Amino acid sequence: MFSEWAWLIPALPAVSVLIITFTGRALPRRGAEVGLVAMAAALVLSLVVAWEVFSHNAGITQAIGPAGEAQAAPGGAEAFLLERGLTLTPLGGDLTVELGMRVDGLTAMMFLLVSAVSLMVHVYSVGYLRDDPRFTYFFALLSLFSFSMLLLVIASDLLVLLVGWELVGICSFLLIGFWWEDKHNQDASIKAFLTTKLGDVGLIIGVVALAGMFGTFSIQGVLDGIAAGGFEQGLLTFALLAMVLGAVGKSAQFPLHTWLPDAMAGPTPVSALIHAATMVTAGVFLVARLFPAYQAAPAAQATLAVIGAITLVMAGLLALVQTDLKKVLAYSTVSQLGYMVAALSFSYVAGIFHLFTHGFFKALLFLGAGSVIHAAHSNHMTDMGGLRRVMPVTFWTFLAGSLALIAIPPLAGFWSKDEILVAAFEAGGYTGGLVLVLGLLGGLITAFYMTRALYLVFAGEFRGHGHPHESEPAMTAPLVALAVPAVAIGWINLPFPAVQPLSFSSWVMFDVDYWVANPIELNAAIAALATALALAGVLGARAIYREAPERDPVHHLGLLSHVLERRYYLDDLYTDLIARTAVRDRLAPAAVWFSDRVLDGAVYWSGRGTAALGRVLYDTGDQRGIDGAINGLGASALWSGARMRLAQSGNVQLYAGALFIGVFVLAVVFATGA
Amino acid sequence: MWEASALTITVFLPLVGAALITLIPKAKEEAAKPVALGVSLLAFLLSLAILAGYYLGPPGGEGLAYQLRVDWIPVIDASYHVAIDGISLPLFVLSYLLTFLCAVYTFHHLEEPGRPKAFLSLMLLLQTGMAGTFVAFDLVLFFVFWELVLVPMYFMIGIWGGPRREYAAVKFFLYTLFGSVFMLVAFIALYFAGPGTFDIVALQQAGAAGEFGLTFQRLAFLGIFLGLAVKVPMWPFHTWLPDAHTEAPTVGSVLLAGILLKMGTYGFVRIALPILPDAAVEYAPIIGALAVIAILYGALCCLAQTDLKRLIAFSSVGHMGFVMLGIATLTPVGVNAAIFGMIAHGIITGMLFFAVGSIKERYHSRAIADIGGGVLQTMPRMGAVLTFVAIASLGLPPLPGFWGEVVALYAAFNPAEALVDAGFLTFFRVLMVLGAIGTVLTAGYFLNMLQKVTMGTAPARWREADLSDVSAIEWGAWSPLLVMTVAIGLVPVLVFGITDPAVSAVLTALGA
Amino acid sequence: MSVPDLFMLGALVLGGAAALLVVTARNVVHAALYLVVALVAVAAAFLWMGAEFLAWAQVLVYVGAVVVLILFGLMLTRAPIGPMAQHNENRKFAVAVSVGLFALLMTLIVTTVGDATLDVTPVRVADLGEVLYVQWAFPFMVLGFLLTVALIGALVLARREEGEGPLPDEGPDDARDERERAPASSDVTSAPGSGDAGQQIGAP
Amino acid sequence: MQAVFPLTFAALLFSAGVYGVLSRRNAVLVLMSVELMLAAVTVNLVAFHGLVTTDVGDPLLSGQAFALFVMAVGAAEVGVGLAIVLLLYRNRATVNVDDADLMKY
Repeated sequence: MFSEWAWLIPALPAVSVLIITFTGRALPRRGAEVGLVAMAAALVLSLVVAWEVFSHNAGITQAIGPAGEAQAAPGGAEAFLLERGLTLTPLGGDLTVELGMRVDGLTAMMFLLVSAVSLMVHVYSVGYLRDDPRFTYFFALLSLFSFSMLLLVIASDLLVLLVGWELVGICSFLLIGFWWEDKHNQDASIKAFLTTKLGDVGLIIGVVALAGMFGTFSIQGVLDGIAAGGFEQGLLTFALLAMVLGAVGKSAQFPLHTWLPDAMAGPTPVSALIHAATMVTAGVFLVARLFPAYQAAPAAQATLAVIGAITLVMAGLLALVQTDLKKVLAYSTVSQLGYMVAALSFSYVAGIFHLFTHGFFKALLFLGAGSVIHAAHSNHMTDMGGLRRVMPVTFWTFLAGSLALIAIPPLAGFWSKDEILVAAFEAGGYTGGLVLVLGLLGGLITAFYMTRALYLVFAGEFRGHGHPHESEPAMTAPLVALAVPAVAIGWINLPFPAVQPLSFSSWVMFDVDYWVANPIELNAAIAALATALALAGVLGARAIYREAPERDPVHHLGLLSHVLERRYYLDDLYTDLIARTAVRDRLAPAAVWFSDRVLDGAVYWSGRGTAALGRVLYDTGDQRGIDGAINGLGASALWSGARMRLAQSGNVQLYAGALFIGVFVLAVVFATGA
Repeated sequence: MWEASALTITVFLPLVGAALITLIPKAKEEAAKPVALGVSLLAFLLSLAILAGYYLGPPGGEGLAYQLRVDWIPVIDASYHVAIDGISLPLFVLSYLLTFLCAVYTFHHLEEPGRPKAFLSLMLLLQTGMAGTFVAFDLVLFFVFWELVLVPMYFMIGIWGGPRREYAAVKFFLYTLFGSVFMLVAFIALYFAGPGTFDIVALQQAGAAGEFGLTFQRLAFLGIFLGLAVKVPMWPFHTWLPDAHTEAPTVGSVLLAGILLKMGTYGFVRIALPILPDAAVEYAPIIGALAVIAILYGALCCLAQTDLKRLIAFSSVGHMGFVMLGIATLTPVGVNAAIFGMIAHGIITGMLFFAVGSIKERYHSRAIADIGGGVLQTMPRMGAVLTFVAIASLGLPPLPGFWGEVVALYAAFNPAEALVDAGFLTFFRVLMVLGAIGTVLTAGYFLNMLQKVTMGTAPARWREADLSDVSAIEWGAWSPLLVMTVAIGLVPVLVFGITDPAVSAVLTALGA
Repeated sequence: MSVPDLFMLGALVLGGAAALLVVTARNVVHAALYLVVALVAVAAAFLWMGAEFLAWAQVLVYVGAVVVLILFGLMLTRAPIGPMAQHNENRKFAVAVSVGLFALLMTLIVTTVGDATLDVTPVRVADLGEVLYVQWAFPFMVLGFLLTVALIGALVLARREEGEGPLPDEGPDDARDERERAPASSDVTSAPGSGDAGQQIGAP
Repeated sequence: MQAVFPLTFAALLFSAGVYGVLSRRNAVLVLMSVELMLAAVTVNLVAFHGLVTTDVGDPLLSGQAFALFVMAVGAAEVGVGLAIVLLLYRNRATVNVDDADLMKY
């Protein structure tokens, strides 16, 4: 029973953090090897635990037989769930905080994803940051980040989950602001942290509300409470909506996504680790963790779908017009997260499967981008081009990743994105339809901007200065290693009934009845439509960028008419009408304007607004108002003292008169009193 | 014998130390430092012994221990009644720890009029006052220690302070005195209305038995509230804090923020709530509202600060807001969160003031503009310590700040039944949401401060000035605090375990 | 009301008028003389009420000694003899206070005493003496001591120290010098602490 | 005879004395007014002696005894008062009460 040792997985990076911080500098490889060893061990342990969990689940589903025939689970066997924990502290009354682990299909999957990608990033960073003065500090942070992500995944108690959640936030703040010398990085890191922290407010309110309703912080307690019913529906919706705000903040969904592109200011391995595979998926993981709760609150699920749909389209459009390669990938991540969030409002497996596959090929794309940037010494695609011949390994792995992202059939992206569209189609209703339509449109846009990126970077002549060369093995090895899952990972969840019992959906199922109730099937029509749109996107972009990748038409909007005429012989009406005019020239700039001016402006001005409010409150309210009152009190004492002084006029007889008046009054009092 | 006299010895040992120091001839002034260090260390060890005794020994962490009751003023039945229980123990030990660390810190760091003899004897006198307040179980004794604390702090600010020290010192003294006058009136009223005694335990039983009429309770609570609110400080009565902190010497600020503020909140838990339960229920929403205002107000004001110490002073207003929110809920969870918040704030803000004090000493100025950023470059270790403590202060999870705040918010979500019956449930939930928003504002101003102070490249003049990084003495003074911050954060049971039984015992009157 | 009562009543009215004149007279000496009339009226009141010894004591002490002393005081302080407005600016205030006080006293007298009559049987001096020396012995001794202290106090205050400045408006230097040279005979030399117990009632 | 007569006489005397004290400019005249007030008091004392003997009796003759004491004190008071006035005159060259206003703000 290896899953008993599952708590070792987060413990390993924690130990490595301590070792690196205290003895890092003295070590031969300045701390890097400690991080590597820890993550490798964690990966091995995750594989073992995953194997155990998945085989347990697969065993049950196999016994049931192919999904769809609704049979009772044999002997009432339950999906794999292991809960261990020790009471961290009593909080008063009967409330306690449990430091424990909750291992089930979802946790095992996340273990695999996080430790694999983290290991790749560790290996990659050894090469990428070789000559950086704060090399050891970087690896300490990487280990700390991995620890907090794994803690988030394994937590059995909402408070411990919140601890991991905020720790991940702080690590992203420190990692994004790794080169804190120049102001741009500082602003980016603070913006990232504050926007996610704004989301965290929602999460704190959600956690507190759920715990308040069910009297316990433990996840199992909350889920049992929901299963038992007898709670106020409105309050549950409020709590889950608050948590959605938290997820939106962390996973950079629609309103709070403005921090992600700026977060590219950090080193590329940071972007790969944090903004591709792990941190941003925390929001999606949170929703998946409390999926039964969301099932009980349809309103919350509807919001999830709407937010996801809007994000995937809007982010896709933004990716279209970016010149910075990492920004393109960042927006693409936001878009794919939109898919996952939308998927989770319909089907548990669809959302998670896409999260799993996306983690691998997006990390691959980021690392590939890192290697290209490292070679061309610039982020901007305008200074790249023609790298296909010079950097073959990077090219082929980047191509594989892109095709997977575009969801070309055999590759991973197709299977996972297709699930989402099928789930949306089956759910039907407004939200289902919205997600389906926008999902298909998103697929097109994704294909378009990825192909544009491919051409701008790898086709044509090299536009930058200096002469790029293939990156060193330490950087290319992870690329190849990640390319394999990018291509093959899709096949673990083929939507055919025969193979379902053994496939991914059974591995990560949290409840056998749920798995039986909504099986994964293939919907040929949607699959074909999605692939067609994807191919159209690719062809459209190829048509535009094949001849003159350096003259990126997106920048010379003025030349639009001239370029269009020369392409008139392109007979594919679809690419002209939709791809070039509507999508690229109208919607994209609008999206950019809306995102950068309106939303980013809102975030910026809210920051400055609060600062100004603070200043006004402090200057008037505090200093003049309350402090003024207190000082006024002191001053009034002085003033009245001065007035009283004048009574001593020196006129002795006046004093005597006052004396007699006193006598008079006393006499009256005694006389009347008696 | 040790059982009865333990507290008295520990409380009055610093006083003896102070007297000892004054005897040192002027010529050998420097000798005062090792003596003070020795005395404060001995006192700290004694307090640890009491902690161990309380926990491992007979009382086993339940009820009052180390009780000693000697008639002091028989005619008004005011007795020298000292005891200790779960609520006052953590604060008691924290006060000794902070004083010991301050004694270490003053070895090399003493503001300009110097005169270590006077300073250290005042500090030890202050310690006696503070420790006494936490163990006093008699209203008169409590009030004596409460006032005793003002005098040394007044002189510390007044003599060793910054440019506007007289104003700040007088304001601090008079403001607190103004508040405590009302409190004294309330105490006397309690004496006459209650069973004719000043003993807190007896009054608590009387309060629980409902001997005090409601209107009387309202007035008495108002009096005590005014006295304590000024000390906490709660929102409208806070204007003395920024002045006192900016002008106080580093050690003064540490003790002021570390312990003195807690005497106010401790007063609520020990005196106001148990003795006047019905009034507590009626005042709870008001206290809750003021607390949340303090959280938001403090955070907003911090955004507008240009002076480093003033910024931290306002942050204390915000943090104490969370503590008061916890108390306002009148539930064991809330009060536990409040006490934890007190300990967390004491350690973290104490450390914050130490760090800022050292930075002020090196940069000779508190203004953020003068520092001009780049502390991580000029003094890497100091920058790292400041960043760590600032992040701890904004409530990063594994560190204690987080537990204090989130548990207080949880308590605010479902307050005591008495409050729910009075129809304040949704009101407290709104408070909870506003409090949660406060956390993001807190994060905002701390990061804003960090960006301006630690990040970026230091201006040329400071780069060449080769400022000395954290010295051995400073590490000595700070490492216990840093270690405790991490320890209590990771293992909150260290504090919750001690306070939980005592709190539920005290709050029985409120039917919590 | 018998004829002597009428006489007495007349004396009292006369005394009241004299009192008013004392405080309103423009001429200082007239004021002093009116004081004499007022005090005699008081003595008459005593007689009327049967306190003969007191009446004559009053005449002896006040009229005889005190008024004379006051006249001396007026002379020594060179009070202006002619008519002169003796009142200062807080006259109205004084009038208000005194009239108010008088009104209060009258209301109190009328409400409390009403029409009660006094027992005017004369008190024999022997009885008074006997009471004074037996029951009131101690206060009597204290009174003697008080008078002595007052006597010495007055002497100490009023004696001119050597080298003290000249009287403000004494004549030109020569007159002052020859007086300086002469021994300070003008001072009242009396053996301090003569201590003759109390018989000597009255001014030094 | 009616009690009212001596008492009103005393009241008149006392009020006149008060007026004199408050409004007289010359210190000696103030002393005279004080004398009047003291005389009024003695009249009251004796009157009350008479009043008391009608119902309760006054074996100690306290009324008259006290009157005597008051007279003695009055005399002493004039003596000391005049000494002070002389001293005032010698230092200030004036006995005008208004000028003795050193004790003012």
